[in-house]
Amino acid sequence: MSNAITIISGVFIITGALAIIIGLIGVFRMPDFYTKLHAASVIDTMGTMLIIVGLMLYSGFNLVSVKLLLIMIFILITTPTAAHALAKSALHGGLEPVLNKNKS
Amino acid sequence: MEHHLVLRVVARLLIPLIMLFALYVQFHGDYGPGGGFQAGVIFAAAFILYGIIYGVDSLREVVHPGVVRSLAAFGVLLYAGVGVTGMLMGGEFLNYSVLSTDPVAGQHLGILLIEAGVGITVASTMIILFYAFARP
Amino acid sequence: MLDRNKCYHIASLFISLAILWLLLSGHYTLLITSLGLLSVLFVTLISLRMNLLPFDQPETFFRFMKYIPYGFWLVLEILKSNIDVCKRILNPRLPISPRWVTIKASQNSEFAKIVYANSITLTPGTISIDVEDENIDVHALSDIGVEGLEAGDMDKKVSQAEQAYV
Amino acid sequence: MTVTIINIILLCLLVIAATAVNQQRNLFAATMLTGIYSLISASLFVCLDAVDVAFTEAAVGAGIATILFLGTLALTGFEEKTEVKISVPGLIIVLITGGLLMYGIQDIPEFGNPDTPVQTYLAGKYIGESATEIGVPNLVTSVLASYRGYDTFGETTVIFTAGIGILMLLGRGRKNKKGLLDEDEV
Amino acid sequence: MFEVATYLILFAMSLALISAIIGKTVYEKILAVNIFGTVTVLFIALFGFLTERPEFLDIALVYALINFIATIAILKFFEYGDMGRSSHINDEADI
Repeated sequence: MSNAITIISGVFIITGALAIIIGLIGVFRMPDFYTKLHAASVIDTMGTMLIIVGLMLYSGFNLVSVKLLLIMIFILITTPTAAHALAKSALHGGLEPVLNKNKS
Repeated sequence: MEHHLVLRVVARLLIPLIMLFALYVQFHGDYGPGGGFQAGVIFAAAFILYGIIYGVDSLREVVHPGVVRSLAAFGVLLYAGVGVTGMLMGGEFLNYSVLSTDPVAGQHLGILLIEAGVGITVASTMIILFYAFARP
Repeated sequence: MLDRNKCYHIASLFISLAILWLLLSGHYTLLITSLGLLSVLFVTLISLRMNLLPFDQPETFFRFMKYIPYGFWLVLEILKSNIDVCKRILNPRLPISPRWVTIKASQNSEFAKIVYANSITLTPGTISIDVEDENIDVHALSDIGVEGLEAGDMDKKVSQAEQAYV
Repeated sequence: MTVTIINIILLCLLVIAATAVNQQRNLFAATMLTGIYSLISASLFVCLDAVDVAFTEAAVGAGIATILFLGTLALTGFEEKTEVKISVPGLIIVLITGGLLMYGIQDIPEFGNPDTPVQTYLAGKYIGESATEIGVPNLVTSVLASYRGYDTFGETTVIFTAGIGILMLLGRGRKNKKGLLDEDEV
Repeated sequence: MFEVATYLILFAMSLALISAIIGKTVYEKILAVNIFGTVTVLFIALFGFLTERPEFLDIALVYALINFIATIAILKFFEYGDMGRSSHINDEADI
């Protein structure tokens, strides 16, 4: 039983770490700043959520996993706010977005 | 930052949390990582966030610069005062064992008080620095 | 001097902070708990002095609680769009078509509007850039994200959560 | 073993970040890279088990230091003005000092060696007696606040003095746009 | 399993550092710092479990809260040129 939970949490954590790397590949590949922000939000949501949930599964139900939950909530509150402020400030700073460059 | 509605609302949520977390760090320095210095810095960070988002003038209305300066001095005074109290009660300077009948309880009390002194001084100094650097 | 609404706000903040302290602390001795009570009181007083409580909002006890069911729905939504964005990133042709749209936010309170705007940002593929009275400017990575927003599911869910009565 | 490899990777990242900070001409970008530097060094302190130091680095490096750098930039300017020239005597001095330091490293005991003077002289006493004498679980706190109370008192005074110094340099007598003196003329 | 994840995260940290160095505009650099902050929080949390000392989580919590402040300070500074501007001085319409 506990072995199964360890395996599941391992899958979660490693998928999360892979999601972070995919997000960073996206940051390198995307053509302009605003599209880079989309790639970065993969890191902030999927990476964070998967890794923290994996760690919570591993540690079980105690104060440690409450702290992990708090970390996740704080990250999920602050990072979109920072991304929003960043995008808004870039727009006001005169950074034009590239629109509809290559149609899918 | 005044027209950043999102920032203002999120700051409103976060500032009490940061302050409470700073106080948690302050009082749990005995058990885990942390202590007066770290707590003071985090506490000041909450005030600085307020100053950044609502403006330094609003921060001045919350804490008057004179009060901050007095508090910075008060922290050092508290630290030294604990030491001198130890001297008056028959020990050496900064020997907390004499503060209470039980040496271990005395040590605990002394550490709590001087950590509070460090925290107050550090937090006030950081806010003073912010006042000095951020032009109105 | 203190009307009912203000009392609700203050009590709500106080209780939330107290719960947070108990969750963080893990040491429930008399000394630490009483210091915690003092800390919570102190933080509440400073928050009042900083005017952080939204007294103009006719909100109730624990306005966060109402958004918890919405949170679970949002997590599913985030996972779905994450998979979409990951596929686009890993596709060698990089099939993106960045777009710029303005959508309506039908929420009443500031807080609900912020929840909506942040949910948009949190969902990969869409970023809210400007929040003005009722409009939210959104930068979207692809047409799918735009269609999802214009269908208005998320908007409806946030409004429902806002109107929910706890 | 894993921890050692992680330490080495983090140290390499630290060197890269430091070099990048050095190369930046735009001071804004340098400030941001300094933020990254502090994040890496906090991770490194965590790996070295220096949790309290990591905590300080986390609190100071991530938030306050960046803000103070920005405040300084507001008073000075965004671009580095002086041209960087390689001065030969300076280079020679740096090389000699570096060589001497590398020579000195030979005498430093191995990492984690328990027989060094530092470990045998007072540390044993602190570790052995802290629990009964002070009764505080976190050893760092008992050393910092009780055994080495004088040092911490000195540090607190230093911070206070630094605050006073900044106040004397920057805080007083600045006039705002309306020509009125600031409120903090108290 | 924690080892593998930690190595992957270290790789991600190096990628984020590279993107901070080569980023063309200031905004791209700020974005890279933000990513680096998130990744560091996750690294510290993971490392605590790797060495079986989860009390490291307090540090991760501090980062999760404090990293935000630096970003906001940089943005405010970049937009206005100083950090202390308040609503009494500029008459921006308050929403």
